[in-house]
Amino acid sequence: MKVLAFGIVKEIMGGASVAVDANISVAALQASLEQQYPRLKQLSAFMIAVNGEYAGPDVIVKPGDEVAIIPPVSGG
Amino acid sequence: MKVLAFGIVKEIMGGASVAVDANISVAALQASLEQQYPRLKQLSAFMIAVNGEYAGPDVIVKPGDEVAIIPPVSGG
Amino acid sequence: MTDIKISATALTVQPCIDWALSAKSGGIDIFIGTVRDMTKGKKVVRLEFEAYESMAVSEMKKIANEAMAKWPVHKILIHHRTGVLVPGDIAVIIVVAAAHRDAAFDACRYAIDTLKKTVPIWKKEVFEDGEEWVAARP
Amino acid sequence: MTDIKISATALTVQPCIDWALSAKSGGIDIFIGTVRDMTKGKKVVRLEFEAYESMAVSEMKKIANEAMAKWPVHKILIHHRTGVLVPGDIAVIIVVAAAHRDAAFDACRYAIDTLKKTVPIWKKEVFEDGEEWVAARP
Repeated sequence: MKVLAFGIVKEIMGGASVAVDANISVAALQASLEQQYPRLKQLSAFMIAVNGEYAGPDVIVKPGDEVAIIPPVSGG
Repeated sequence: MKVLAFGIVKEIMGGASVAVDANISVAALQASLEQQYPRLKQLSAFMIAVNGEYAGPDVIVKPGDEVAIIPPVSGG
Repeated sequence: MTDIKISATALTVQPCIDWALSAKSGGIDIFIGTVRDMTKGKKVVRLEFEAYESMAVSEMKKIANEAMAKWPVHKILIHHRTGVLVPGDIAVIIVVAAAHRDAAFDACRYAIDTLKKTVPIWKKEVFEDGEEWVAARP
Repeated sequence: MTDIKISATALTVQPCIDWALSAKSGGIDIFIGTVRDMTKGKKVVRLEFEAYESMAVSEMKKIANEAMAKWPVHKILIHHRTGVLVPGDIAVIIVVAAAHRDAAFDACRYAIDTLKKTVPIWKKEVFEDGEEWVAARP
């Protein structure tokens, strides 16, 4: 499945989306992304959104979900 | 000398200015006005301004001063 | 910089904002006070605002200067109407421009709160069945 | 009533105020956030705003609904820009209309404070000698 990337994460990953495994927890997804893209560890933090809502570490990411990586926001 | 009246005070006094004695304190002026216009006592309070500044009770009102009666303000 | 005005004619917001906007000020807070159609459950027909103009302007300048001393703000505008206003009309506009939003919010709120306490302006509420000078009686 | 928008074109203030004004609401508070020409002593050339649009709109709606639940306010508008902005351009407009001013001020400040924490919008500051995603690094 694909995850969407924005802002600095898009630059780190070199694109607006990357492919990852589904049926894993948000925490596992974060760990897997950090392994694949070590520069993510330099961020103050990054959250995962599932279907447009911030998702806690235990949420399971399923195929068909819209998953997004949310680096620290800075709107306003 | 004359004192200026605004808002409800203008209605109580029946005009925008009234004649009063000069060379008295603000406190004495307030007492004299209340005696002349007993309905002033029905207000929550009224202040005296001398030359465009709120004046304390001990300020002496001199001929030539611009003196105004300030009922409770309600702008905004 | 300050812009203080008592106006017997309609207040307009856009020129006030244009005056305040600049590339130095990242945060602008604006308060608009308008005439409500109801007060304490009674229908308002109109409001009549009266000011002791020279002193009102000087008290409004004091408020602007005090706010600029208390908070790091660049510009403060205070415009107040006099005369007869009907529900929906704008009675007061306050605009504060600052580098950052906290100072803009704090100074704007201070300005309207203080204006309501110290500036010699009075309003008479006219209802269908009577009228009343606001805040005059205990 | 709420009016939430992400816009790739210039934001204008007057239509937002026109939407909010009514004879029911005596107090309107407006916050305008603009692009400053300097940040931390460095000259800003431009800002680039990017949004996760569908989620940003839904988070902005949440903020408006939460504010309407917490304070007695009638209307909340939140408009946010995306794209390339230069110093002086408007990045965000928030308008809150309420019967009384305290609720308008509280809800407006809550809205901008919360927007900056939860809404998925990002800005990159571009200086003469480099660029930086704001808040990304510790």
